[in-house]
Amino acid sequence: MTLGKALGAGLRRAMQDDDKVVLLGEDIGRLGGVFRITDGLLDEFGAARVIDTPLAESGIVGTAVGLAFRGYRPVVEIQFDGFVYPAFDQIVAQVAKLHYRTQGRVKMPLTIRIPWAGGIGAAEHHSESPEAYFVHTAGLRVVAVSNPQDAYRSLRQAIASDDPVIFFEPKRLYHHKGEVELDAPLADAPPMGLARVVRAGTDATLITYGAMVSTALQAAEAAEDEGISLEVIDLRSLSPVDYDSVAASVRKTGRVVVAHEASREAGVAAEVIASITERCFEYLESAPLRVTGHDVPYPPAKLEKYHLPDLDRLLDAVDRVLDRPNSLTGADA
Amino acid sequence: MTLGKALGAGLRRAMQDDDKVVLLGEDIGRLGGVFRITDGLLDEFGAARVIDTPLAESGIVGTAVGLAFRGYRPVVEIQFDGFVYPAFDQIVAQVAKLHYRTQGRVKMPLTIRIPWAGGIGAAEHHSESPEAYFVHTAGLRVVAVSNPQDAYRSLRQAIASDDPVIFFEPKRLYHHKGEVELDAPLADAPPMGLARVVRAGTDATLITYGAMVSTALQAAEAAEDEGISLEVIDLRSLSPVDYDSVAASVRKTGRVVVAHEASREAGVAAEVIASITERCFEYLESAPLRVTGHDVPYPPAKLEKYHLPDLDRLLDAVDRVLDRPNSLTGADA
Amino acid sequence: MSPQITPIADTAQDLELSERILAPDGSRVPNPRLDPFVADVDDAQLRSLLRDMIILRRIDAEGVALQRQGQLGLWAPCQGQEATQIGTARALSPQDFVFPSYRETGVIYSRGAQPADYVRMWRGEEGASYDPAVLGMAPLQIIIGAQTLHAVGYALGIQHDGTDEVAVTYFGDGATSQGDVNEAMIFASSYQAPVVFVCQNNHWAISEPVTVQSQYPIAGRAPGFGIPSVRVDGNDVLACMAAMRWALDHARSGKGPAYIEAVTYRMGPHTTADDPTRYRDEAELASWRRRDPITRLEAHLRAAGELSDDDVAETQAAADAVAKEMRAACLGMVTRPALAVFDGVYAEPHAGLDRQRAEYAAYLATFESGV
Amino acid sequence: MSPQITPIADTAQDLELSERILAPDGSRVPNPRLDPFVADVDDAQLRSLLRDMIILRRIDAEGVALQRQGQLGLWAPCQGQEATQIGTARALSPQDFVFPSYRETGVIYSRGAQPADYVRMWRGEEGASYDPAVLGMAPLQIIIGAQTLHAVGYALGIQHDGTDEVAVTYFGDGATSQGDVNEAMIFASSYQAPVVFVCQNNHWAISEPVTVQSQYPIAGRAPGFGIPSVRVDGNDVLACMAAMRWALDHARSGKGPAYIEAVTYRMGPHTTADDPTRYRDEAELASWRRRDPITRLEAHLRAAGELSDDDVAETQAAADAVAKEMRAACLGMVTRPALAVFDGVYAEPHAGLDRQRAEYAAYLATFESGV
Ligand SMILES: Cc1ncc(C[n+]2csc(CCOP(=O)(O)OP(=O)(O)O)c2C)c(N)n1
Ligand SMILES: Cc1ncc(C[n+]2csc(CCOP(=O)(O)OP(=O)(O)O)c2C)c(N)n1
Ligand SMILES: [Mg+2]
Ligand SMILES: [Mg+2]
Repeated sequence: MTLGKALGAGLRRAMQDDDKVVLLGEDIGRLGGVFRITDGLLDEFGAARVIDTPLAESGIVGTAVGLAFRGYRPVVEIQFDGFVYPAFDQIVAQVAKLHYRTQGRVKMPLTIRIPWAGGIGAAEHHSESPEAYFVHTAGLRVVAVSNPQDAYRSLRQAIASDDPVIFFEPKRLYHHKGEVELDAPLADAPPMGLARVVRAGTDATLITYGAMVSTALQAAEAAEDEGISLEVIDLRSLSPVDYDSVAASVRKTGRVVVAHEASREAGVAAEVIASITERCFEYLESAPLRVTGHDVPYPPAKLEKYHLPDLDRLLDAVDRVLDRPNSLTGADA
Repeated sequence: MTLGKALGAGLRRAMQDDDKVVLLGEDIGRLGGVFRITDGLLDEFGAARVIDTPLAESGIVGTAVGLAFRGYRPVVEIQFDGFVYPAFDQIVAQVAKLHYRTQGRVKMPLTIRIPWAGGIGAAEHHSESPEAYFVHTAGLRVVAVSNPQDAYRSLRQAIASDDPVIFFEPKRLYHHKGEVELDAPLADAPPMGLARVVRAGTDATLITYGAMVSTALQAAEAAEDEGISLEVIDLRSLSPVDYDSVAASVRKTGRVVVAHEASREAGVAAEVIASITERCFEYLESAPLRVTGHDVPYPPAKLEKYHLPDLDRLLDAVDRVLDRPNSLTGADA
Repeated sequence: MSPQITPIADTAQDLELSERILAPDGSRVPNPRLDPFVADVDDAQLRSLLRDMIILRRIDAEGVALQRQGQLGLWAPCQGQEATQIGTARALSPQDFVFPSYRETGVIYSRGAQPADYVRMWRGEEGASYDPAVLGMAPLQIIIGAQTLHAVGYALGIQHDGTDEVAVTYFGDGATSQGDVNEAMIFASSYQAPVVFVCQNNHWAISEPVTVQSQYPIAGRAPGFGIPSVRVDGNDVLACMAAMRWALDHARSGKGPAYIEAVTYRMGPHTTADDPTRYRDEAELASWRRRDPITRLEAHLRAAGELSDDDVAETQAAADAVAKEMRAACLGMVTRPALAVFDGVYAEPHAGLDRQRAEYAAYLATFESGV
Repeated sequence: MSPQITPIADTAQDLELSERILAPDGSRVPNPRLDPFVADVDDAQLRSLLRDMIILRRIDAEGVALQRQGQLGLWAPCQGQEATQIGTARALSPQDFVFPSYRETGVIYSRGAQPADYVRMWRGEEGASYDPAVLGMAPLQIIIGAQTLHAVGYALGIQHDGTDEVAVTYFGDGATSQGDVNEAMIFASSYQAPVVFVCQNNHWAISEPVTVQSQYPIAGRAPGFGIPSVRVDGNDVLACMAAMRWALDHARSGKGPAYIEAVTYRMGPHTTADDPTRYRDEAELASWRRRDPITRLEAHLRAAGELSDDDVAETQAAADAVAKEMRAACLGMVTRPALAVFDGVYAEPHAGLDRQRAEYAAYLATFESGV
């Protein structure tokens, strides 16, 4: 099943399980969303639960907040990552704060789904990685998925959570396939906040999330050919970060690379490295490194390959963190 | 001269120097702004240059963008930190990106002034520290001032800059006084991006900005009484951060505490620590530490003292970074 | 090429453009549109409306006094807006749900507030002054206009549930400039949601006169979005009540949203932190004092022989008693302990925050003697 | 209690509500309001308008073809909207400044574009397709509605400079739901800024029919903000030109903003990434084909004996030539080198980015042979 279909299945299942779950977004009805994630849901659940909205993101999220006041569990689709900013005030000042403001008297079980990140040759504003904004915002939970199984499971968990969840879906993986256990009870699933060691290793830890998890795995394979053993961690939850898992790995390897597509300054990698340094300083054998998008606005499509971290940039960082410049990339050879 | 008056003087001077400088904001005209920063400017420059706007922050910033297209240098006042979010889309998707989008054919010499941060017992949304959002946004420059002299000088530099600048004014210092050289030529001033070593020291480096610079200085004094020599750095520019100055200090002291009011996850301190670790790993004698607001929405006024880093929390961190628990706070004694 | 709209830069003319039932001197003027909605309102009800307005003014004065005495961080007075707030709120049913801004002390009162409910937020003890479920009212909203969208979403939920409740949102003249308020009208219209918009045009948004936001009657905007509207004299409690009953009937009966602009005046400062003498004329204030909503209803009842000095004295005494309770509740508040700063951020455990809390607890413990 | 507004769920009725000069069959209908604004338009001018529309359609088809062939990442066709774009843009003066959305290929054309100006952005080479200063036109805007505020700000600048230029902004029916577009009307009205709003109501916002955004004529919103408006048949190039001349005159002469809703139809997909068969009826499209703006003007000119088959053939040839140049310009583009990703972020040096650039340059250098 593709990641896109897994998300659709997760939505369907959540709507079947709880009739308070309603979907809101632009083009999610008849069209099934520009990525077809909600395909078929209008027919199955009707226009009262699959709501095509006017073209206004603040309006969508603000309306969802009102539905939550009324006891609903709204799931919002933001059409593309770059269109979440008009809703920023409602997310940061309302969604994130209402539970605290009312000391839990008002719950905000919203899920805000965001097709996310780059690498698809898109026009401006269609390849943004805004996750750090939400990680920095207390009161939100932030999830980023990397495979169909997680997508299906953690979307259901996000919807079931009484907290607001910003849910990032790497759009360049929508068509990627993987096994999905559709009927495994949610209660048996690992909790939403846990990271996953995707590949065990001993020489260095590669930490990432979203579509870059597969790049990291490629890096680990390439490194293995050179006799280097990389541990790859998929964070899955960006707020909170599962620092127990992260620290366990770092204590083992002593060397860390953190990678993401988002730009570097005050990004998620900075947070992860600062926290690792706080927790594992005495275990670190070299400076943790970041491999990220540059601190530039997302560039035009023809230049994006120079912006996005790729296998070579990951390997270059692994080389550096292992103090063996250019051994893996072999570039200098 | 108070910091508030210094800002007013800086605005006046910038308006005298360049008649393309126009001010926009809520209540900045007759009232002179809720903090009286623009007091007297309406009378001096008229309603065409000191523009009271309708109550809509996206409208204000979007209008300022249009003025910049026309060759103006707009200076926007956001009434309080917590009211910048409705303008987030215009700031992140337009102000930050238009120069890149047009490869410099369209310049965005906007200055967005934000009365900023907590400690004044205010109602919700009046004590926010949103600087990390802007630091994470490529295309913006971010400045935070801590004293009247810097306020006067860097506000003028921000307005003169051809780049957009998010300009943070610690509102709890508006009434603090300091010397201001009103007539020193701007060309002689240190460039806007430079940090300042506020106090030299050798045992550890305390890095902060805004109103917490004075708390850091108090900490340095308290530490001196115990024979500990702290270096205090006022970052002044949060994007870019002057890592040359920061790294020079860290290479000397080997120990670092970074402090700010904003919450911790993916905040500016994370960025500073990750960058320090990258650049000065081999000089670090202990894990750099963060002293920040908690990862909670800004709390009600009666609880803010438990949220904001204070002298004791700074000293506690200094103790820890120096591996001498509770020596400075003396709490355990 | 478009309908002519008369600019309303002048407040006297302004008021004439609105619907009323009671003239400023208290005499009753026939209003064929509004009269049917208050046909049942007898003198006893009018006296009770007056009573509420007088008590509200007293509560408001107590709020100002408590702030001046350092017991509250801030207070946003509603003096002058009593008719708008009491008149509209009286028309609500308990099941309706209100999304206010920060100045709706009169609505809080009408929803059956306990004494502490007026002040918890302003004192800085809590984020919300009262329990939303108990009052049927969302917490006070400080972000201008944000609550209007919440009301629309809540109304969608009502629609979905198939009940006849109505969501109501209050906001100021300044708020009408915010994108959110316009989006709220659009969403409400598209879905024909049962929501009532109440714009309290009190002529000022802090120092900005309403003409900065609109040089035309604000109520004129709603029809363009397909929402019927009425512009009502906000200092006429009967007209406010009638307009609100019309709007609620409209929404409750499945006809979609309705919009009220109540033209009133903020007689006090924007908040206790504001100094209105910097930006507005004493003469303007004086002219509005002559249109005081309380004086107006009082004049009406006295002229009808339906109000005695004793009645007024009794009401004042009752108002003083409410104020006293409010003061006592305020002064009796106990600030939560330090660790409460972490309470209620999330509904479910959050590893990062739980650790921070534990660290902070350990830090605080180092200050405890003997530890 | 409010003016009645007729819902417009049905497109046939819809079109009747708008002003026109040319009926769908090409016959001229008297229009006392609009006629005076195009009294000078003779047959030669009409032929030239037709020519522009035909060339535009060809450019648009070339854009689609280039995308299908993998030469462009995306293209947003404007087929069906030629009369709206050519009619309104023809009325502009070179000094006026346009703030478009992403579908205004016809406006780019009218502003004197060079062949490459149509495609730089869509090909993914540059952020902006053309030089704003040269065309008097801001870069294409993808964030729905954001440009409308820029137009208002620019108009404020014009006002301040005391010139008689006008700022013009184009946006879609879907865009009218965005807060920004409403705020733009409010700011424009408050300052009486010389700005013209042109809403191209092409009946669809991707898969959402205009009734999701508004069940009432969109032009009806502007008057509520104090902005005069006209609703015009957007497939009638003369009516569009007349309306735009009215609006520009209005703004240019210091009377403040004006608003046009041009009722038209997007005959193609939303973009080349879209599949409209998923959400709209073939019958609807067919009915709009019968109202094709090009056919209409052609019928008018032919009936008047002012257009020959040769004329049309010559125009088609000219159009093909433009398309050929556009294709050549597109295929001839050279992507900037890797380090260009860092170019133009800031106007002034930025220590952080400069260092990143240097690091990346060093990294790239490791791949160069012999280094
Ligand atoms: C988004 C936002 N911007 C600015 C403010 C600051 N502010 C608080 S009240 C106010 C004026 C509101 O005026 P109006 O809507 O007329 O309501 P009133 O205060 O008159 O009741 C302003 C600008 C805010 N609270 N929220
Ligand atoms: C803020 C924002 N939200 C969503 C989108 C995605 N989007 C692109 S075009 C479009 C529909 C626009 O419809 P309309 O305004 O009618 O213009 P049209 O495409 O019909 O010309 C949408 C939803 C966007 N570009 N920006
Ligand atoms: Mg007001
Ligand atoms: Mg459209």
